[in-house]
Amino acid sequence: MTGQGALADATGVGDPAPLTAVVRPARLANGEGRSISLRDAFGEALLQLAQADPDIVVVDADLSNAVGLTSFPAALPDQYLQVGIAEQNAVGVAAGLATWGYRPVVTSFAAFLTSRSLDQVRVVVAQTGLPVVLVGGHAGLLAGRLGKTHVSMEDLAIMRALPGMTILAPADGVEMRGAIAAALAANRPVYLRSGRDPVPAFFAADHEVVLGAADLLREGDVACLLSTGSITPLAHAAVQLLAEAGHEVAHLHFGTVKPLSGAVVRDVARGRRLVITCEDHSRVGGFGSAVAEILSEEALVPVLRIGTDDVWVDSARNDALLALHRLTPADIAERIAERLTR
Amino acid sequence: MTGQGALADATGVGDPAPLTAVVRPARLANGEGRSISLRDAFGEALLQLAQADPDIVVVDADLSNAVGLTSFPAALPDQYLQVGIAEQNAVGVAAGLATWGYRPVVTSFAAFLTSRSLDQVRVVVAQTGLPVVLVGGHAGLLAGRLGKTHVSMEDLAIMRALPGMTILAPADGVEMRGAIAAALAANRPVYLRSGRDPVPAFFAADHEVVLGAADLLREGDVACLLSTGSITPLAHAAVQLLAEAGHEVAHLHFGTVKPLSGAVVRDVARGRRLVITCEDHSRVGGFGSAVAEILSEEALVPVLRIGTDDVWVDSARNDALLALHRLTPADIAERIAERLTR
Amino acid sequence: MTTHASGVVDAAPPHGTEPMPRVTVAELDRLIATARTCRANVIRLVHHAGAGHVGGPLSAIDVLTALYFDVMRLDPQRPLWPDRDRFILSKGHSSPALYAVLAARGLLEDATLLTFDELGSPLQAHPDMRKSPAIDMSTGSLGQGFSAGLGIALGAQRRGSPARVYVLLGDGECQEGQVWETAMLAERLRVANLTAIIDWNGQQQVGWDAESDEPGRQETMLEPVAKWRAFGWQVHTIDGHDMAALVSALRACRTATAPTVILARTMKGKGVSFMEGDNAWHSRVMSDAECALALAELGA
Amino acid sequence: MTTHASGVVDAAPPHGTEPMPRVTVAELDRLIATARTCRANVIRLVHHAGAGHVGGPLSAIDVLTALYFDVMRLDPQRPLWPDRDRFILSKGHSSPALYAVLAARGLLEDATLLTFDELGSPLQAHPDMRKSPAIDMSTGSLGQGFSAGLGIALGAQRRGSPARVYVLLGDGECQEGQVWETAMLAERLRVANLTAIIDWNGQQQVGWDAESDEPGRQETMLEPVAKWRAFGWQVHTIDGHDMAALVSALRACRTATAPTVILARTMKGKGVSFMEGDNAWHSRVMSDAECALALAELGA
Ligand SMILES: Cc1ncc(C[n+]2csc(CCOP(=O)(O)OP(=O)(O)O)c2C)c(N)n1
Ligand SMILES: Cc1ncc(C[n+]2csc(CCOP(=O)(O)OP(=O)(O)O)c2C)c(N)n1
Ligand SMILES: [Mg+2]
Ligand SMILES: [Mg+2]
Repeated sequence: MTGQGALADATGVGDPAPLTAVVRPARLANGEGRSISLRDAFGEALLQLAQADPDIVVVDADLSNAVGLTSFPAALPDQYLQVGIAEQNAVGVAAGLATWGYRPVVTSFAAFLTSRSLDQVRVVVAQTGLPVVLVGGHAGLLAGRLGKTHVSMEDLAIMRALPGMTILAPADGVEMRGAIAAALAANRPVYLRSGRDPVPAFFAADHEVVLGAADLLREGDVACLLSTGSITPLAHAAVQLLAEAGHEVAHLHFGTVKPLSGAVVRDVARGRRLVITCEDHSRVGGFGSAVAEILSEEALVPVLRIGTDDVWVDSARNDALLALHRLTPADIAERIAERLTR
Repeated sequence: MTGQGALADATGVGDPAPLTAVVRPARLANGEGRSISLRDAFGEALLQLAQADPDIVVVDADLSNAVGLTSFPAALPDQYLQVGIAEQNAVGVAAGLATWGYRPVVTSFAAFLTSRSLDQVRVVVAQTGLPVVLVGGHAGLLAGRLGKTHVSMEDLAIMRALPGMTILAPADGVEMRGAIAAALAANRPVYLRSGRDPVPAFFAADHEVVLGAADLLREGDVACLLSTGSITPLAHAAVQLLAEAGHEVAHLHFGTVKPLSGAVVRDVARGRRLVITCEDHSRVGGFGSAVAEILSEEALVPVLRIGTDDVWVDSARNDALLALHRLTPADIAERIAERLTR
Repeated sequence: MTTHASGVVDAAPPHGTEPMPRVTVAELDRLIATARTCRANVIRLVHHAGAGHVGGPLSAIDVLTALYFDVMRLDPQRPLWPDRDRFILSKGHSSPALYAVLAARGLLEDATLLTFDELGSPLQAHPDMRKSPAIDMSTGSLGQGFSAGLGIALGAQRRGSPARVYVLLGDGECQEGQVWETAMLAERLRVANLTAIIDWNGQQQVGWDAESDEPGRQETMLEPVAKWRAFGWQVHTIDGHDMAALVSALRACRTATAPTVILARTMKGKGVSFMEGDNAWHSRVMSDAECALALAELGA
Repeated sequence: MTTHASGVVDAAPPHGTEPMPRVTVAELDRLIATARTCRANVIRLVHHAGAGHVGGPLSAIDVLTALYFDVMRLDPQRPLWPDRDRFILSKGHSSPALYAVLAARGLLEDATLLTFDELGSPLQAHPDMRKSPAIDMSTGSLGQGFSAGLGIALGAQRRGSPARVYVLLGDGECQEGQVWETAMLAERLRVANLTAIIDWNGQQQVGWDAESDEPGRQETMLEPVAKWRAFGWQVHTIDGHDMAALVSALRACRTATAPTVILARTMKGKGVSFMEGDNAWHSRVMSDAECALALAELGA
């Protein structure tokens, strides 16, 4: 009667299977495919998934339209629960629904989901293991016109601190489609990082999302750049600039921030002069720190963590913010070149 | 009329002075001094400080007695504000009081302060810079008999993610006395980590708390152990065991977790075979990660991060928990020796 | 009859929603005796562990007994029966009371009681649903169990299950804003299969006792009846140690057409004279002598 | 006369707590004209930025005008005068309204208006107290400004200052539990120098409009009068676009003996015909033509 085995029942509190840790050669869009925002890709994909699976229920804290679910409420009113501007209750209600085998998807902004309702995510989601998918919209600098209360540069660091959370940060609309499907299939607590503005398709339409897998975007001997989330296309452009300047830098994209395979990270680091991490997130505690934690264990290779400095981000246009925080492709390339030629 | 200069007024929203980054030889208690819990030391010290400074106001979310303020409400009723079991409002009210030059001290458990009220800490404290001191009780394993909802192994990771937070984690009662005084004098947002159970005096009575300073507890050529918080005495015992086994490991205590001086950390690492970090906190995102972030930049020296694994902590007796998570002095010594003799 | 996600059709008889008959004197006597046994077990397990809360569990025992031994539909042989009624101890620090009652009801093995709060025990300091199928929701951080309970009640409705959800909250706990977020949503959705019970013992951890002499201002809750009514809830105020009152109020909830809250007037430490109303016993560790005295008073 | 922490004694005349005289027609006309100018500036700055909220700012302009031009004690020459009344825009996304009114009142330079939401501007998307002394509290995360306002009101009392605190909340914002934590503590402490105003425009970001046809169930707030009364607040319901009503209700707060809430019935997008009541304008970007049309309607 004790132990977790007894709970691997309809309540869905079973122990999740371990994630796959693989590196796959990526197929890129190369100019094909649609330009779409992460949020709109999320909205389209979730609507389709929910049409096929009546157990998918959106629990919305009054931001569904802002995170891409514009037509969802009218299209599937029975699978949409508006709880009002009450993020704490949203997460608790979602946990309760999950005990019945429903697959709740909680929608709000990253900044609020990972702070206003952090205690609820901690206790009734991460600690229970209930399969609630938390979708945090407007994460990162590229929602900059809302300013520091709304722009979350800390969400990855905060979610990473919770045992049992799976964290996904897709690069583009193609990957977002796969990520929400994978998140719902994973039967565990997932935090899915979403964004606001349209981005050109980066991955080819048949890009497959496998939790825990990394995508090899480019080979290169000198160094290896590891990126996550929607900065991956910018980082990819940076790597191309570096190649033009004679620096052959390999590039991997990690759509899964947690769990992160130490074996994979060590593997790509070994034999190279530098590992660079790149994320649309603070340099403190996020993806770069996860990589630094792993690589510092053997002091294998130096790690250059690219992200925003440890400051609050003011409101401004995306391009102004990217320039200010030195996250344009040219800036990223320059920071890496500086370090390589030091 | 713009800019922050205009605000360096009675509202106390000025920019704080940078912290001192120094390493000082520590003076230890060596069996002298009282055994006292961090919470009781906090309670005694705060009462004295508040008697001398009527602007110090406790804002309590119904846990004052549990965090050491047993006699405070009756002794200084005018400087004690009970807000009830409402952590969010507690932090907001404290921020409001701070605009008048009051020095609010918010009391709750670490687990709740850094999650239930995280959005409030983020927006009206860290983002405003208002000098609110947040005292998180029952942090770490040694409050283990309350279980995973109450035992915060994530507080340092979460607070570290917020720009502008100063984070203090004293080792013993002596240091706690200095830490609360320093926190109140610092005129900035401070998170002060506190604990429940009595610990023998570690530092000599004249130990001085200087924000940002590290305390050299022992010299040693082979490796260097950096610890924070109330595990420092256990780490110190471990280092002695290691010396007996022929491993000369230097030991520094960091009563300030953030900001952490890169220069100091690099300095103590250089020329040694290994840096070990030790904390009563998860290995993810906390003090060890801060050190790993710094040292991975140049891959200077390997870093062994000792803390709890990335799992939720069940309720049990302190000794059982320390053994389970391999955090007794013998365990710590063994983990280090294993690594050194590999 | 309920069809579940799995496609399994539940053969168990559906819960009646017709009013239940009046409770008999014999039934009441049995419930009162059970509550007394459970009180003794609370004392035993907390004393054995040398940790845990006491006052709050004792004030909650009668409510729990009425729920688990009279009102709730459940089957100890099938703790995860989908149509079972759910109970959530939102005031999770009263876990010793929950454990004592679950054991008495056959949902936990008696032997586990004395493992409370020890390494490896399913009986965590605060209830943990991953440790035992008898626990419907993990709690301990105040205010959260109520939200989860609302979610479970909504889930039951969506699944077409007659399961009802009972949530026990502390009076101090009602200071948490999350409680009112939950109350508001339940009001809006008229979630009638959700019953909240407030363990109105008039005390919390610290409170305002020391701070205010003004009558009424030390209360844990100000005007709770008006507040819950304004939030669209049906409100019953009863003596939370009067088993007959408890049983009839809780039975009546089964036919409610709106979310219902029962304000159960209780006393912290109820049943042990030297603990009654003395908030020092919120979570104090007992001496052996105090334990013996308490057990003697409880006739155990 | 107030003695401050710094020991400085404030020479400015204390605020009167005697009731203020009835507002004159001429005064009203001036306030109405000011509100209209401010509406035009909201349109201008949001259009210029190509970002920001519109509907909520327009519904809040009249309240803000009444406060800053009639009710609040302040001195544009000394924005940090300790005894000034404080205003907190808890619904921080209506920052364009605040900026327009602060500029009109001489607390911000007009030139800064068109820097709204641009790099380096003091006019952040959401109000930031670190960017301008005219902003009394940073907001943007709903529900928080009210708590801070309560803290400021308590601080005023402790310092012996006659400063009053006015907090503007959204009706949707009142779904946040933190709002009720604040309301509860203000009730308990009877914080009479705190006034909450609810911008009751009946809409939020998404809400229940699409979900429920049942009358009343799409409302942002259910039974707000009963709720606030039950929480011990004095409640006034007024037309939030009727300047005379606003001024007299707000003036009356100065002699309140309990915390007071003004439920100000408003309309999102008020003043621009094609925006009125159309929640698509919550935060939509205007075309040049729409901007011109709006400005024309506002006679600007
Ligand atoms: C969110 C949160 N804050 C604080 C606590 C600490 N705490 C445990 S019990 C308690 C008092 C609870 O009072 P009440 O709800 O009246 O329960 P009682 O003990 O009187 O039954 C507090 C503050 C907690 N468990 N959760
Ligand atoms: C804590 C939090 N959750 C969500 C949001 C996003 N948000 C901004 S405006 C808004 C709707 C607010 O409605 P209301 O308070 O009625 O203001 P109105 O726009 O109608 O004036 C929401 C949900 C926020 N700013 N803060
Ligand atoms: Mg109580
Ligand atoms: Mg509104």
